[in-house]
Amino acid sequence: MDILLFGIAREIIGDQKLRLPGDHGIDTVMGLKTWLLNNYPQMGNLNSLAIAVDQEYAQDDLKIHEGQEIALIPPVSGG
Amino acid sequence: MDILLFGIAREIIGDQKLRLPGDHGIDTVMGLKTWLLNNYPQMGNLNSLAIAVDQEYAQDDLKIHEGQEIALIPPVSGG
Amino acid sequence: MKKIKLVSKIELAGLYDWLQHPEAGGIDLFIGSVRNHAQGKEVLKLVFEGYEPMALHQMEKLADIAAGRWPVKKLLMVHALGIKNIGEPVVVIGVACAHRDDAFEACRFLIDELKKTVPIWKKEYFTDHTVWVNAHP
Amino acid sequence: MKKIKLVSKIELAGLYDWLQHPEAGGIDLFIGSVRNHAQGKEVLKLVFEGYEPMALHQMEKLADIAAGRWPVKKLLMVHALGIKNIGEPVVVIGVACAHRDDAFEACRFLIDELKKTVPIWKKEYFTDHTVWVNAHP
Repeated sequence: MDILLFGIAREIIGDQKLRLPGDHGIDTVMGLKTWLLNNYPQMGNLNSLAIAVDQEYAQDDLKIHEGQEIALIPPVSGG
Repeated sequence: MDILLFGIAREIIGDQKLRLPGDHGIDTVMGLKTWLLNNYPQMGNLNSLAIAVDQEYAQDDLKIHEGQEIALIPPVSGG
Repeated sequence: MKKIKLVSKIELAGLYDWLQHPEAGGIDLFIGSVRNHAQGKEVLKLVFEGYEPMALHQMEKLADIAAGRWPVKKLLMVHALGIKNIGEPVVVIGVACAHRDDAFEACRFLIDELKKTVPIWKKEYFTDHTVWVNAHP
Repeated sequence: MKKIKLVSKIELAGLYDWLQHPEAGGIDLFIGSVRNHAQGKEVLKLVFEGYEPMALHQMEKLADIAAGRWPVKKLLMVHALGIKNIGEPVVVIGVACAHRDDAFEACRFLIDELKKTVPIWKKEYFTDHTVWVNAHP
């Protein structure tokens, strides 16, 4: 499962994309957030951490699976 | 005393400028309004009738005299 | 810094360059233009007439009030006079401020007050008659 | 009719021509630009990064919400990505409606919501450090 990265999240993780290990066991948005915070504690210092699934903001209980477009959305600052 | 005319007031009076008769006896804004309504009753049908003295909206009790720039301001509709 | 003008034709090109300011993050620009309908009837054209020196003086006063109420970096008020056809711009208000709240509020204030107090008159030409807008109830 | 775009450079010329509509009497245009200061420090430049397909999708959704709430004739949302220098426009929102109340409200709604939900990120470059805006408390 690949996670698209942008802005400060890309800098924290140090890559354009995050490839989750094969045995990640993540099946919800909340599971992904927990995994991210455990592996990249600096994410916990951000103002917010959202996940987009197929280009929509996702609720924590949304199921996620291979084949979806999943992105990590740090606090936005357009405009 | 000459009164500048604009918009519908100019059309009601039928001229670019109104020259008051020499013996008009008008000495306040209210006096001028009364004279106008007596001589041009159609002015009474307007939404409002303001007088500007030296390019400022004038209160009814303001004294007016020869040498001032006096204008009749029918309801404005710019913008 | 303000620019207040009455013109026969509004030129929009260059407005941003004038309004832009290194300390301004938000610019609100209002453009009023001639609609093809009024009171449900087709408008062919408009004619704007102004008491020019008083109109400029009143626009200057409004600009000063706005500059006192909001931290304005640049302020522009331009009104067209003469014949205007459908779609043509007739008035432009532009305000540049550090923050957008102020730019929106000041711009709104200026166009609202301009319509209430600046001595400019609009005559609408319909197919079979003309109307001085706002003149009668 | 709407126009939603992400561009490397915002071109302001021609915006009025596109926004103009025979039934629209009021056009409100908001232009956000790069200020030379943030948090009291000198900003040298900005870099905007976007999650482009999602940003466009979210901008389309906001445009649809606005068009449902206000009687919008034309609606434009353009955001710049990449390096921006002081004074350059970074975002333009334009709304044309029959009446100015609607144009002001819809424009305000769109810029406020864009700033909250559209996945675009701004990095400020100061003389001695950089900051991803809004990232940290």
